[in-house]
Amino acid sequence: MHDMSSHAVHHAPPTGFIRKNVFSLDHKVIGKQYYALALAAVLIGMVLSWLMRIHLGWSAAKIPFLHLLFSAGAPGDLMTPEYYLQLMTMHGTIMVFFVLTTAPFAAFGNYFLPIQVGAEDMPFPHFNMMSFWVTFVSFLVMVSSFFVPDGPTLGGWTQYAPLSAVGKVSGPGQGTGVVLWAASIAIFCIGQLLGSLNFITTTLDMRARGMSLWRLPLTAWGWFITSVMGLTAFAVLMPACILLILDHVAGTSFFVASNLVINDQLQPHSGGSTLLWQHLFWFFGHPEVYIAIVPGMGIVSHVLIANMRRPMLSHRVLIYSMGALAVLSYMVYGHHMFVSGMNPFSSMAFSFPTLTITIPSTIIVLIWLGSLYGSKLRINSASLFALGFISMFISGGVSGFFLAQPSIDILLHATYFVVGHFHLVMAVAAIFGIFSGTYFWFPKITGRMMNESLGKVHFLLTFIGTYCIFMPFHYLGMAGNVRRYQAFVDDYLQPLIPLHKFITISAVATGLVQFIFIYNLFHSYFKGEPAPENPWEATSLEWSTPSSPPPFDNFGGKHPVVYHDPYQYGVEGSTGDYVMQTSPEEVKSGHDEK
Amino acid sequence: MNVGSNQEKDPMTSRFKLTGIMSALLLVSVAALYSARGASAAGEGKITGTIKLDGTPPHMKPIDMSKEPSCQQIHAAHPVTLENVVVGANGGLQNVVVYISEGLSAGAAGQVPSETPTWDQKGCQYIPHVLALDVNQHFKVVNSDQTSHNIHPTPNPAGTNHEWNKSQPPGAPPFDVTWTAPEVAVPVKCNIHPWMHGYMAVVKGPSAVSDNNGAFTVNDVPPGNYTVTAWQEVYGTQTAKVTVAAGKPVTADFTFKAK
Amino acid sequence: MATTIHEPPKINEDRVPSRPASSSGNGGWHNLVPASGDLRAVRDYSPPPASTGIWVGLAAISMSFAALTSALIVRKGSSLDWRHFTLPSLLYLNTAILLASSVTLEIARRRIASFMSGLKTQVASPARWLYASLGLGLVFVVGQYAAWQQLSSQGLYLATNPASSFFYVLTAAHALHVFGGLGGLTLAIHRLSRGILKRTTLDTVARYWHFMDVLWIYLLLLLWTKL
Amino acid sequence: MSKLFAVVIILIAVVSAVPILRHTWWMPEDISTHGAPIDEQMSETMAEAGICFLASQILLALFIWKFSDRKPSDKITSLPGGARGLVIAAFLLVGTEVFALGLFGAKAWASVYFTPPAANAMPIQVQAGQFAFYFRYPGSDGTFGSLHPEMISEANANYFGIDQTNDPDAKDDIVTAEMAIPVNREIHLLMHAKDVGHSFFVRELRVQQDFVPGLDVSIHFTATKVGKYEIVCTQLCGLGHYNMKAYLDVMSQGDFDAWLKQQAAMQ
Repeated sequence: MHDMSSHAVHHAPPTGFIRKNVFSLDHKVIGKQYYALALAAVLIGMVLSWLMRIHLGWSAAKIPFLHLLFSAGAPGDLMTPEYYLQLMTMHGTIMVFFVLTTAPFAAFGNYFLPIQVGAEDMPFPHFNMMSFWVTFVSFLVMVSSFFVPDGPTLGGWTQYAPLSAVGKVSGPGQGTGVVLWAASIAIFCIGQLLGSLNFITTTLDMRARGMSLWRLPLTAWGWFITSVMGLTAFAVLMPACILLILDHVAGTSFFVASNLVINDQLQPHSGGSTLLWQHLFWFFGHPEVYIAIVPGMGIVSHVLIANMRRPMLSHRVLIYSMGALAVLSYMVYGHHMFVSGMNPFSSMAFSFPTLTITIPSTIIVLIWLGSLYGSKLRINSASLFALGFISMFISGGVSGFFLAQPSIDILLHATYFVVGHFHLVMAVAAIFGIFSGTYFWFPKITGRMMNESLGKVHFLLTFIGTYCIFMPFHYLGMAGNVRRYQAFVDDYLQPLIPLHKFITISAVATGLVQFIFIYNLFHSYFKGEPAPENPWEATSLEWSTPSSPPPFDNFGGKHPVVYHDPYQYGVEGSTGDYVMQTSPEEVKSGHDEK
Repeated sequence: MNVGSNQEKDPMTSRFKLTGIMSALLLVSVAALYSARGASAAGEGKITGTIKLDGTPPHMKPIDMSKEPSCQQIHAAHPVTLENVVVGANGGLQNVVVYISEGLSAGAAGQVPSETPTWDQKGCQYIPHVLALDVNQHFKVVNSDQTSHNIHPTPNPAGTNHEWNKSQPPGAPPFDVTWTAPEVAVPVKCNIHPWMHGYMAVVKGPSAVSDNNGAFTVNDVPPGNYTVTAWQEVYGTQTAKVTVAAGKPVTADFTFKAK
Repeated sequence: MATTIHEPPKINEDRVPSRPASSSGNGGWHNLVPASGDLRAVRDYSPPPASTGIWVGLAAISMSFAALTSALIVRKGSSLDWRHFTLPSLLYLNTAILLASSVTLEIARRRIASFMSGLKTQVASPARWLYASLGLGLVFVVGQYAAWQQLSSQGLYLATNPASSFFYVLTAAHALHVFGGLGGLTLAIHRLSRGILKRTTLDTVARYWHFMDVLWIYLLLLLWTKL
Repeated sequence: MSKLFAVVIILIAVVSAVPILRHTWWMPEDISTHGAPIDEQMSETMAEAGICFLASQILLALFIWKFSDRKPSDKITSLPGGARGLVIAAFLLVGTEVFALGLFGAKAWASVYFTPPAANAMPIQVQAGQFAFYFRYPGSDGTFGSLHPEMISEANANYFGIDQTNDPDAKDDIVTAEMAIPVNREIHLLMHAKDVGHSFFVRELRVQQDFVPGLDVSIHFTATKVGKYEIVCTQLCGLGHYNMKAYLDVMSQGDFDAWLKQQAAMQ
């Protein structure tokens, strides 16, 4: 008997290289593939940001070999305005979609969700494999736009219409470039929908005996909540992209208004709604922010608990708060459009739920801090990055107070203040989550330890560098420095250029520091010292697998049975200071919340 | 860079390569022969003349460049106006393109001048305002300003010339550009400085643009009977029939009526 | 990387008593194992993932069409260029055909179900009914195409007018999803012929197919009221 | 390591607060009549956000300092009050705080957007296009000529597409590249987008509003200080976005009248 519902149990381990490592059905391999994709993407994105930063600091400077990357965009190695915007657009798109969405959610989620719920695999391995390869194709399509005559689109990752919808007359890259962009994103949505489908069903139906929903570790909850958000958000973005493509290639007018005159040419479109794209995009766009950050919250909590040797003050309150974030994220997207010409009443209406988001966020932070109190904190690369995440999340969070208010948004909208805000709270925080997870799970994934001292150096430099880059962004914003400018020609921006130079230097330095991590990753991968069975003395199911990395079916044919809440640490009267979820041992003073 | 001619290559090029080379050689030799013969015939003829505007020229609005201070300073002394109709002393009409529209032999039409004219962007203006070019003639696009300009020619979409749009930051090397098909005239704009506007007139064979007295001289015209066309961006075209004899110039004057 | 060789899963059923072989998930909603470790106290059931997964998938599809619907409403509200047109009458025939296909599918499903649950000893040619649904489904798609022809013969193309744009987009999106359903039906028929069809598969396909009806009815009402 | 980390956190928190307190980089002085509540709101928010930021960063640092690398013999203790206490605190403190912010913010917003322009407000039309602003004054008849998009021709300096030969209303319309306004006179700014999305941002005026292609929006404001200010575009509109700007010249009524006369002569 063989059908969808029983793949997970019955699909046999692959023989042969291709089925094992390339077109593999094994969620662990797929997870690693996602991680590799994210790694490649983040390196590209980082190089792009370097080029942008160098140009912003020294806009008249020639950047050697720039013309090799994109000859049309860099006559004499000087960056043209359109080329800057194209780099900016690709930086944003690649980072948001192919790094912040894939790494914490698709990569770690794929690898550890099935293990943490005690399953052999995801219920629909074929969908899972498709989800990765579809994402991979969409990445290729996105990168390919660098090699079309006019280069990639310059419309920014938000791709506002009508600039994105009227075609090449509105600027270089606005023809083929936009179509490739929209196609790539639409494909990406399919991949993530397939992934979310798997994540949700895994969480609901694949749990081991005894693994009730409340006994899921916080990571699993993070991924579950994220997949629910992804399912709805990406399902909205995909049709939007298709409509955008139609405006381009089929001459429809969904987003393009009547009587637009570009370059002295009256455009053929008529009657389209400019704000429609913004509504559709931000209905996806805001949840997307939480899709990037909630898995990080899960990972950070998971890592911290193991290193605090105590559970969080409340398991459930954290879960409720993450859930609240997810629900609210759909009610607040309008705060991206306060000055967009949307009805000012709706601006006010969107302002309050946005401010409300502060409450669950604050609760999460307070629980983290409160749980630190009186704990036995172990300092290692993983816990350091987790703590760094908290610091970043706080810093990025408080600047949200400003942007949540339409009146202040009049001053700060579309300035570097916004750039600083979302880089701290979403981008860097999420990446700290990825680092934390990498240092924490590397032994499980590879069977080897990463180098701790390198990890600590990497952390400290990255932590300081990150603040050097993104704190000044807020000051620039206060002074009214508009974002998405390729050079600063306005008189009032001249005094700010030294600050830009400082940011550029910090950015390049911090970027270089990341190669310590890359080295550590690959060196430990091949030469790292073998990992003990449970290096962090952690309790959740991924540490109950018979080997590291886990065997093909994760538990070597056994079916784990779960007896406890995920985080039985600091348990008195038990043999160690912790009790595994799978150990039938009686727990006197557990932190079980029944 | 050859922005003008990035069309699809014929997939079967390779098969016809040899023929291509042969015919190319043939053409070249014919051309060489022809020019040799022309040279032996004591030089070629030329068409000269003046172009006048009949009536009062329209008011040319002044251009406010306050958006681009670096350019505004350049013109601080005498502010610039539009250049759609530029009338010089005694009603001479400037920026009129004069070219041979009929009667040119294939050989003469096929010749591409070796000199590469310059299309300069200076003080946020195009210099010259109108540039006459031969098909496939190389010309340079130069940015002499302290600011970036984007060069955005929009030829007739029905034709074979391709629209392009490309920025040139200050200090960037000149662009080397050609147009592949005749078109009178391709409008050129800079979107960063919307007032910047000019024309590139792409023709086969010899041509000229009238100076600030309305005078022009079309050189290197082989003897023969021709139809000469004068094109002005506002008043359109006028034609005249001329017969060019070897060695001596023939005059063709045009007068446009002010609307 | 592989520091251990992947070994095939040894599913030893007697190590996990009372575990339905058909269902992969053995977690479920309320199956806390008491700390005493008394496994007999465990209510051990979870639905086969396919029957949950299909609802998740349908949720995603509904979300997409909800997005298109809101796009339609916003676009219509904001525009002066919206020209109404009457839907091709063929659509109503297509609707009937699609509904009929659901009926035949349901007949097939019931027969197979009763056979599998042992109520019947032999099942009366369910394959025929499945083929019927498949055929009707194909007829529906062809019918939709014919409807497009009718529309374009009136000079209403994709880009003619926002109304026609939305008509083509919505019907095309629905047709694509119907193709998915046809694929599912073919799979079911194939498995049935080889005698390896499982109820979960058939139920999943059936749910998806019936949802296509519901979705179509909804779209028809939407187009009928808005266009 | 942990002690070092704690110190670093505190250092960063304090150092990054300094430029804020010293207003090293800060918004320019407000020259509008409606800006005061916005600035008020800004400093309120800055105070509260600043306190939250410093408090939580320092708390984090202290906990890291105190509770890391403890002896095995040490006992794990829990925060008095536990999660319940924290949740209540979050709701009471942060909840009330942000809602207070929200309410006052809403008031500031309303003062800008929910007040109609005065009857005698001076109408000026601004058109945003790739990549420049152009302004139109109705002239002596006080009415704008109607727009004919097909007539737009930057080559002929007809940036708005007005028909000055046939349209009587358009005859005396004055089109300029700079925006001059009389001081202490309310301006009713009619915003029209020629091609794609743009935005109208004047820091000193505390005004930022997007242009919506196909939908003309309008704002109104009063400038209280004579001077020259920059109008910049804040909505990504293409390759020239960074250089899409114009000057706002706030003049005395007399200077303004003279300027307008001079502009009219140049049409």
